[in-house]
Amino acid sequence: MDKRELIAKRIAKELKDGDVVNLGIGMPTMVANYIPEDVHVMLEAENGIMGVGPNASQEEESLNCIDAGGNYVTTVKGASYFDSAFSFSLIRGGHVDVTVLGALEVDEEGNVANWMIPGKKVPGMGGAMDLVVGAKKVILAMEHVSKNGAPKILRRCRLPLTATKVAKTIVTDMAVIDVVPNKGLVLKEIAPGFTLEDVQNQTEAHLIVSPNLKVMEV
Amino acid sequence: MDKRELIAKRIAKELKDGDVVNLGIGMPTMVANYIPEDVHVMLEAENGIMGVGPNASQEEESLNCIDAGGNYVTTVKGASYFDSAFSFSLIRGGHVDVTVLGALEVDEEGNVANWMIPGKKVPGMGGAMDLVVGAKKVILAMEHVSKNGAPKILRRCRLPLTATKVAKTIVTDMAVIDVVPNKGLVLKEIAPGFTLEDVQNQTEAHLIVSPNLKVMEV
Amino acid sequence: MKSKLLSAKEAVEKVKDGDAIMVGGFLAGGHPEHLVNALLETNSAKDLTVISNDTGTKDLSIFQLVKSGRVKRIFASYIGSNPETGRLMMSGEAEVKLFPQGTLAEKIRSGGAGLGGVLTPVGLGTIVEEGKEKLEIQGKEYLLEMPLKANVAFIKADKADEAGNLIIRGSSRNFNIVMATAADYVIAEVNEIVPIGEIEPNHVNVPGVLVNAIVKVG
Amino acid sequence: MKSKLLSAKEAVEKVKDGDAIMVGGFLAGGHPEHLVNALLETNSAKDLTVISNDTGTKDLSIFQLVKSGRVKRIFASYIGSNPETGRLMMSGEAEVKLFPQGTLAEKIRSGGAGLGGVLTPVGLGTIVEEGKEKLEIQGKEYLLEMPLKANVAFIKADKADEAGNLIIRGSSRNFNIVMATAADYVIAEVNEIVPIGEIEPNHVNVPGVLVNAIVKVG
Repeated sequence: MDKRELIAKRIAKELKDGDVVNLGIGMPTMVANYIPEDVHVMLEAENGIMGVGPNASQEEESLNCIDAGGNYVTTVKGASYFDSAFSFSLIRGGHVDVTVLGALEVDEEGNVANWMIPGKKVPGMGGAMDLVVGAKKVILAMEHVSKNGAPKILRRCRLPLTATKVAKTIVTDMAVIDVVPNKGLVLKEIAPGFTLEDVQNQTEAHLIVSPNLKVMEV
Repeated sequence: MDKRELIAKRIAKELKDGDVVNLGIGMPTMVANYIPEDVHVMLEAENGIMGVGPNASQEEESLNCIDAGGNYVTTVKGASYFDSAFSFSLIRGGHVDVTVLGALEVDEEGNVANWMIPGKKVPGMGGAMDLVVGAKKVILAMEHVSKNGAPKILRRCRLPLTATKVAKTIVTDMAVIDVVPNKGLVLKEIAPGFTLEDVQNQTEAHLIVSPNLKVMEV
Repeated sequence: MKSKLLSAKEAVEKVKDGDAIMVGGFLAGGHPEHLVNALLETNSAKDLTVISNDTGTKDLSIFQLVKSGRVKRIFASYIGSNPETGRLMMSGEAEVKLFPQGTLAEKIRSGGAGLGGVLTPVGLGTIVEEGKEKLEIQGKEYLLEMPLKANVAFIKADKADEAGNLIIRGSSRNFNIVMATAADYVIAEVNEIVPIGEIEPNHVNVPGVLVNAIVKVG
Repeated sequence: MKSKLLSAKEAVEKVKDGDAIMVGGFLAGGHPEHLVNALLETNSAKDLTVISNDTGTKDLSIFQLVKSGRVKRIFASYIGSNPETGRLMMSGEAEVKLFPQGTLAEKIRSGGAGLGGVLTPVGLGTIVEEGKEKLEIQGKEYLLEMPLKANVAFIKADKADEAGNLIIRGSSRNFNIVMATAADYVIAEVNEIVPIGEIEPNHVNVPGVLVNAIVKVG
């Protein structure tokens, strides 16, 4: 299975019936494809849609129905629209249950860096800072190491932060890790084919092994 | 002519074509009856209507269309509805041109008291504080003296204030007075039948007589 | 997903001793009459805090609630239409805090939007500023007003779909929309319930994800 | 009343050297393409400040505006889709200030609503907090963000009546509604104009009193 597919599938299992969920651009968006049939969630797009549906077919394309990545989308039954101020009232006010985002770095305190690389890439934070601060549960969807093989799960983030102490669960192609406040990173699941040693070797942060350590199932 | 009718008629002449106007409960509401035909204003009700029309007939009565006094009203063509937060964004944000309110007291600085009499009457300020602070022009509609004959236009207000330095024009059954910042109260018009002495005698505040003093015309 | 359709009795069971409840409406407009009645008749919770623009008029159930002896604190903007609130305030039987109407709406919005409070010029120089922090921002003074939240909100709408998406017509929106964002449990009293998908997404005033219970009346 | 129907050229004449302009839209959704084009082609105002969520993509007129050398300051939340903004930022040719998307929306709302700023937890512990005041309120820390206003706002709507009441469909509401409250002169680019009275008051997204000019495209 493709790494990204694995991550998206595993995250889909975290969603509960009735959850309001915001999926970031890229890998997080793929989560929508794997949500179990008996779990009904409302996907929110921070540009103003509650109840995002599948991408629009060419005939349905409308600039009045785009998601936060600029894709033409449809809406599900029971959807609604609102403006940016209301949308971020929902987000900041704790009315979004889960946000799934990518990350460049995460650390033992749950600090997240995902919006800029100084001197290189400054795309702006968009809605990411509001989402990680406001959502009840922040799930990071990330490959375990960078393209150069460098760890991304660190003792302390080195890149400019998106927010402090917000990550709750980290899902990578190697592991599922929970951030436990005042404790650290608890390794809960290891992807098939990897050993505990493999995971720790690719992780700069110290991992506390859960007494219920399991094989990641998707 | 009835005192209240005189006041309402005179205030109606202050309104300009295109103005957004909020009329308080009581005498201010009467102003709507005297707006010249060639002057089109939008009447706003702070509970959420832009474009209030005449009172509703019995068949039209709906709890979904009441004004800030709780009266059943109609709406004019081009009306719109909004919630209280948006309504007061309009008011506080300076999007209302004129507010007409009653007052218990007003003073030389344009301070206004119109919401409570300690130990006696504490109805709450409702939207009055927001309106006098936010509207571009505050016109007070008031009888010149109290029922007991006591002056209501004072050197300094004695009752708890609604806001400081907000009154722009005071229209009474005896006079039209402008509040000029850092200067004081300028008497512009005197109602037919009264002399300058009559007006000053019924006013505690010092009145500066306008060089263009006129007879009040309605 | 669990159905949100409940009886008034079931819905108001959520209210517990010591709770803060928000009650929508502006006088009789958009007031959730039946929910408040159910609270009076089927629930004995006491020491309640009631947050409501005006605590109604003597024809409304909220008048009876205020009179019931079960309310220890009231936050409102106007109580002139409910002499019982004034009596409780004078006698000290309940703590009654009055706020400018726009400030009250914004405090509730602020609570629902995860903001730290409201910076408003309204109330400066009046007794409203007593005990509150003042900030100078860009050369102007503002009052800092705290956000407001509640355990339960009683709101009123014209129509709901089974997901809780609400349409609130005309001037009845008033406090109902902001209150839907600012309580842990939101109960909507509605005149009509339609299947999911029958409300046009552009016409939704309150997204269903904010609504926990729907009670049909009439 | 004076007609609000203008050509794009006439409407954008309002923009002068040194002005701050707000441009609605989220990427291509709800972006007033024709107004920005008219500004580029028929008006030579320079030293502009542009306030826009994302400064668009390279297919949009706002990309050309950013590239024109006439913009000295940009306030945005996301510029990853407009590399030209990033280039100006890196080279120092323009001052580019980035804000979390919800903060940007709320700053504009705050400006339009006469509030003194925004108290948000978003951005704390990140470079967004640099140079900004922090307040502790009810035991939690918040960042104080200043209100934003503009001289002219360019917004986009689907339909207008001749009074300027606007309907904005779907996800195109985004920043267009708050921007309509926060500028001295508001120009709406619309696809359709109908006579006054043809828009149902319940469906108005922007009350006409906020709109100074209506420009029909297509």
